[in-house]
Amino acid sequence: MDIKFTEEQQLIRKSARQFLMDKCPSSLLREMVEGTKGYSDELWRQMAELGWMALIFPEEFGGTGGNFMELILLLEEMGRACLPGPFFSTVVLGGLTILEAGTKQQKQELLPKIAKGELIATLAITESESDYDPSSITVTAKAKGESFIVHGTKLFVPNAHVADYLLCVARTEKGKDPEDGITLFVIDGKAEGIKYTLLNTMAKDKQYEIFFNKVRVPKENVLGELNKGWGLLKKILQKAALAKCAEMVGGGQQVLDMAVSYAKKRVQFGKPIGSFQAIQHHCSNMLVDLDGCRWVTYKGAWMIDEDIPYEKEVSIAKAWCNDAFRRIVALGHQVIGGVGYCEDHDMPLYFRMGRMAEITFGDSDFHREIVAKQLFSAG
Amino acid sequence: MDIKFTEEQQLIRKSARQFLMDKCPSSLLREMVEGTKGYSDELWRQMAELGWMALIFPEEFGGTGGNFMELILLLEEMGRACLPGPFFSTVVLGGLTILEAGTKQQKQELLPKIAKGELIATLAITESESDYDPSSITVTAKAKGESFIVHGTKLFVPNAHVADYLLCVARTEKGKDPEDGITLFVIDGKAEGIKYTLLNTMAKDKQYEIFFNKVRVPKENVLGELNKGWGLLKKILQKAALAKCAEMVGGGQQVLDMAVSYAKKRVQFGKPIGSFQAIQHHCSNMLVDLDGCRWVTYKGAWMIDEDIPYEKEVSIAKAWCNDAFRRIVALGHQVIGGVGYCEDHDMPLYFRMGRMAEITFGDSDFHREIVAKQLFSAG
Amino acid sequence: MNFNLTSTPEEEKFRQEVSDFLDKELTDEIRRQYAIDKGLGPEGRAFALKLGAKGWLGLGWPKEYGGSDGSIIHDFILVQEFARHEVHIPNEVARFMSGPTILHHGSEEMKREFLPRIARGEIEFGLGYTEPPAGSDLLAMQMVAVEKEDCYLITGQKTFNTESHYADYHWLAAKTDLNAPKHESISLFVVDQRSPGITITPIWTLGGERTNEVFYDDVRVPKNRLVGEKNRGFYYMIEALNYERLMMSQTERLVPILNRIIEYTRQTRRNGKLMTEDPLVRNKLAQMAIEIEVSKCLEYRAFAMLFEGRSPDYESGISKLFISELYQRLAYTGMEILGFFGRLDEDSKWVPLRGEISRLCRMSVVYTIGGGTSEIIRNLTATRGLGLPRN
Amino acid sequence: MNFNLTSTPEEEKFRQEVSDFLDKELTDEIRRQYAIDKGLGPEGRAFALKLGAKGWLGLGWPKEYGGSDGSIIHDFILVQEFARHEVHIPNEVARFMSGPTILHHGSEEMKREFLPRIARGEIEFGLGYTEPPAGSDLLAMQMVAVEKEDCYLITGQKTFNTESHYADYHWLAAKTDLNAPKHESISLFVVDQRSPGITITPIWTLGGERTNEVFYDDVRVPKNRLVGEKNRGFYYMIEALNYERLMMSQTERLVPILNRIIEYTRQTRRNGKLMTEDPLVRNKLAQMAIEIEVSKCLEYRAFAMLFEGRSPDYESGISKLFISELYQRLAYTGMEILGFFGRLDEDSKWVPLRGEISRLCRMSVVYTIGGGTSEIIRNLTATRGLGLPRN
Repeated sequence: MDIKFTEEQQLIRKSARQFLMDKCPSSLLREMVEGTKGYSDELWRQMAELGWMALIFPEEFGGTGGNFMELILLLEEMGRACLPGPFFSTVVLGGLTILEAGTKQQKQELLPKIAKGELIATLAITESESDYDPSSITVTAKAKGESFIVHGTKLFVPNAHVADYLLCVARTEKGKDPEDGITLFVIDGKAEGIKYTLLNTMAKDKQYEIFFNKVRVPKENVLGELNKGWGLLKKILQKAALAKCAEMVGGGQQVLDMAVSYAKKRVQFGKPIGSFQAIQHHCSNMLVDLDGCRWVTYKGAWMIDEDIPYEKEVSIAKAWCNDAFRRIVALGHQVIGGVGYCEDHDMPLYFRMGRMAEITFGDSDFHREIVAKQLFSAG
Repeated sequence: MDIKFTEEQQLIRKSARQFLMDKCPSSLLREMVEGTKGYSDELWRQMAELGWMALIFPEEFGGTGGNFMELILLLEEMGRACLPGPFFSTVVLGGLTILEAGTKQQKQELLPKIAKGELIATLAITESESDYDPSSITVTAKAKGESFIVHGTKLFVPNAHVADYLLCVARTEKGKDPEDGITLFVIDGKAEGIKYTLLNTMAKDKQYEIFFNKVRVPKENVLGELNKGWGLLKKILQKAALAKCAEMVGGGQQVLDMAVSYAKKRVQFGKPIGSFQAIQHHCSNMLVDLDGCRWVTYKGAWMIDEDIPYEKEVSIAKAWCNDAFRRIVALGHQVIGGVGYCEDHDMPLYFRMGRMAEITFGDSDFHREIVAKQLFSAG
Repeated sequence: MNFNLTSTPEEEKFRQEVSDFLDKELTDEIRRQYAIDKGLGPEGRAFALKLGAKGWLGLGWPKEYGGSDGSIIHDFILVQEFARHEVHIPNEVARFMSGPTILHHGSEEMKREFLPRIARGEIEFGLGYTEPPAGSDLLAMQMVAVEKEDCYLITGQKTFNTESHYADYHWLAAKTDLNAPKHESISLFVVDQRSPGITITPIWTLGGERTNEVFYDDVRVPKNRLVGEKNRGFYYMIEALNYERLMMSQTERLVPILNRIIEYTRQTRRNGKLMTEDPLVRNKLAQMAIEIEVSKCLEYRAFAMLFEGRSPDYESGISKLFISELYQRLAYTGMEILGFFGRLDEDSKWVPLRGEISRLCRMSVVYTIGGGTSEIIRNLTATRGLGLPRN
Repeated sequence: MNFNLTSTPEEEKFRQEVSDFLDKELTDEIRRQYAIDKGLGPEGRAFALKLGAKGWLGLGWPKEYGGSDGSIIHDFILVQEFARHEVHIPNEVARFMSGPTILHHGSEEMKREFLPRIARGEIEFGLGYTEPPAGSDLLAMQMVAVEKEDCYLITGQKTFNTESHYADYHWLAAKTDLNAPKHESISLFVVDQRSPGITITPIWTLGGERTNEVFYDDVRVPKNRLVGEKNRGFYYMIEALNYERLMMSQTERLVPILNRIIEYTRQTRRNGKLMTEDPLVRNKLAQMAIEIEVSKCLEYRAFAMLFEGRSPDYESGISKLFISELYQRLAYTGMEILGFFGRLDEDSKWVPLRGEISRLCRMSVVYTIGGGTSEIIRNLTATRGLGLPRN
């Protein structure tokens, strides 16, 4: 057993933290959140220069061959900074899916661009009965000549408005098992017949409704195996869930830091409130929750890198992080009091981020059921 | 709105508290719990003299015509004293059921004896798949001439070993709806073919397995309507559940009192531990939980007395008291520390009582489902 | 014992009258204004005047000050009916905090000047207690009122003064003695918010409501605007705060929210089946119904003590404590059930229940902070309710 | 990073060896003796000697004191394998608290006298810290050891000395200076439990285990039985306590318990259907699996720090905090699932899982109290882990 990070990993974390502290102050953050684009071109360019978008991809596709743990550490720092923008949707949802299932040609065409920060991608899964359940996939893709005709409505697609490519989960066949007959497509974001409507979420995180109105997609844009897309998607969803955990770890650390530093400075009844046992125990409970989040997330990343079956552990991480991050933010608010309820404080940013993170890629009950399936199938 | 008790009610509570403080010290309590009989004849006689067994029955059946609230207050004091013995099974499970459904003759024969403390009764419901679900009733009663032949095994029947009469829930018919075909019987505790086996529960509260080996029961011993017993039983179970809440209210009050008094006296780090915020907040949380228990229980009793439909509110009370009493005892242990973990302290008595109370007449999930049925059927 | 809202035919008649009035007069626009703009719009103001005309804003006050027949029970019934109709009583601070304090402690002149206008629904007060250094520790306030000839000159800063951007008067606490023990150094003032030297700047909150910072720069306040006795202000504040906590406990408001969530599950399929059939959903919503019932019992208990002429102490504290935490649990339960859609704002496509669950989730964050944090209430419960020693 | 129990082939070989040994040697009788009688019976004692013969009770100690090759990692592997096999390491206090303290601070004579016997599995120590007035506040202890010629004369009372009725020696803390600051007034002693003047009386607990009160009446303890330096005892205690907390964190022990509950749901019908099909049951058991995994991560993290040569501080505290509370949650979850049957004692008809859930439910009550209450650990976490000011 060994919980040390490599020097490489420590460097990634340290430089990411420094970069975001320097280049992404609270003012820029708010500008990005309030803006329609949702991110800053300049910041995006600098992130690309630092190699962030290239990190996880093999060298043959323009990447630097980092492992999943390194991506997790980077995402942790982004979560800590509450950084908005299309990094997650491009690299995790787009890039990793293409890397996992793309043809050599698809990879060679798309991944180097992603790695250079020149291509923005996203993944369209959920629909109106959305719970990451295969039976809820009703957007259809019907073969017609050399193309598929994609039709239907997707919801909660992050950063769709700026995406060069949309990865879309569609039903190509209706089988007895709802998992069968699902296929992923790479669709040009500017293709004819696509309509984007912004959904105003609590976190203003640029989620979109996409209406595909009989959109023609060439057959070579099928990603992975025809009709066998659900297996691929499950794998991607698990990795994405763990990546989301990393953001919560970072966010939780920042909330705890804010609470502790406030508790040290804030004086009431003649003492720093951090000397009151009630506040001390709130902070301790936050730390216990956070440490739990941190190490289950790292363990999940280690399993992914080691290629140990990770489905149960990743679901454990996501269920725990969802619940723990909620408690951390709630206690943070309780420690910081009225000041943290004001929009000019950073607490609301993390509160809003938490509400989205805890539902994205599966809420706690969803992941507990995955864990239950594993428990009851084993032995 | 008005939360005052009548003078009568205040008197019952006060005199019961005084009596139990005087006559039921911890030493006698332990003697009763450890003994095979489970109670003291002398104490039982005195309780009868005070009119406790007569309280809830109408005057025509030898009672004093008290209302349900008065019974609740009495049970609260018994819970506070952690009093063992067959009062609950005789008066609540036996007496109230007979009062509810008995023929005039049954009432005249049995209730005056109960009221005088001369008859001990109990109710046999649960079986091996026990969850107060009609489908779990498999003990059969088959008509044969002027009798029924009762056969099968009942579990967790309190005080069966000393019961003059067992009320037994048996299946007289197998219908499509499991609620149909259930009948209650009054069975002589000494009838031929009955075998009692003590079940050693955590609380040593004299629960028995009863094996009815083709026990012959005269037809006139049917209690209530043939085949329609489940409706009656549901009503009895709800009242019994609320009566169990009253015991938990009393027990919770005693646990809180013990914790608070310990916290005032116990000095650590040069101060009474009750001056530490962590202990203060534990005690406050106990009080909030307890006050909740208290008032939902009283409200349920008021509804029963006013004949307002009370199914939902009683299930609310039982679910809340189950969970809250568990928390109260756990916090009590945390406040009192190692001393309360020793068997010579009274805390273990309340811990053990709580484990039985929270499951008897329905655990929290059972009652939440009743509440849910009401919520989803209304509107 | 009687857990009914009303106990006598007269009370029931009053309740029915209030209910009918609200059914008739209450529009979505008024509800919206009270929820978001605190009655700032013309419809909200007109509604307040109608209530005043009914005599419902001066229930139990002496006739000579514009009051009308009634008692604390009628106030309670009024508040409960408003809660059931999901709207706040307008001018709450004036009606339930400043008004009673003026009635009990104010000069005759002050009573004649303000009480009739409060009773008519014409004016609202803004609560001016909290300062940046004085949150839970109210006594740490630093705003100073210096006596000078016929007036006090007041300088300093208040914060989280929620009503100040629409209130007519500031219900201000300031230090009038820098040498006395803290709890005998504070006085209350009625300050015209248009007084020169007052600056009000907005603070926007996570819940979407506006609150304010209020700056005083040598503001002249006439001496006759001192409430009651000088340096007794802290006692008046405590007296009114207890009442405030009770009035904040309106469990009735939670009932329609839960009902709408239930209605949502009746109409929504998830994973191929109706949500009402999901045992986890059933269990969670039942738990909410249970906690709402407990909250109602705690609230009724505290009110019933008032009706008996006993003064609830920790009892009103834990009623507020319980309901404020329950609001948060209900909001989260709602969020769990609404899933992604629960994260949408009111103005979004696909938003269910007009975004109320998301709004409640954000707004309820402050419920366990304002009006006495949960921690402070737990302290008071331990020391005053259980007699544990003060730290 | 590596979350495997073993990292090298050598470690894995050792683990396998321990596992094989336990598979072969561990009988239900030995397990029972360790769970209930703490290894008091002949089988338990013989088992300890076998372990000693294996060299596993002196891993990493110098050969001259009876030690054998190994490191903290091997200790950890040993503990984990024992936990997986659901048995405690015998003579735990001797092995993990007294032994290391003697090794680091004891005199040469003391090392030679005790360490080989500990390593051979021959002797156990009883922890003698707590007194009626000194629970969480260890420094409030009052037992006094008065220096007199060649010995200390000790008088006073200890309580909750769990091992004393079967231990050979008492690992005793007593005051040796009544004037010094409290943390520099305590010394540790090794006291032969057969010394005249010692009376041991049982205390029976909710969990069914025996613990003891130990009375000292002018007990003579030779001077050479003072551990290390006089008046440094408190520092030695703290040093060992941290280690104790870590050794109490054996999440692996929870896994087979959860598995048996799961197995029970596979074989049990409730309300006409198999319990495995009940979504509430599935949700609860999944949550337990989640918390067990979190507990394991917190535990591994603290151990891994040790392996790196860093000294875990709050990290071992929260590992103990988390697992102690988790034990209680797991026990309650088990009770919920076993229903009425979960309330039966081991010797009852109809009892499932040999009554272990009921026993765990009772025993775990003390887990959040002994070895540092949850409240004390939260204090330490706040001040030492987060740097918040001491009260």
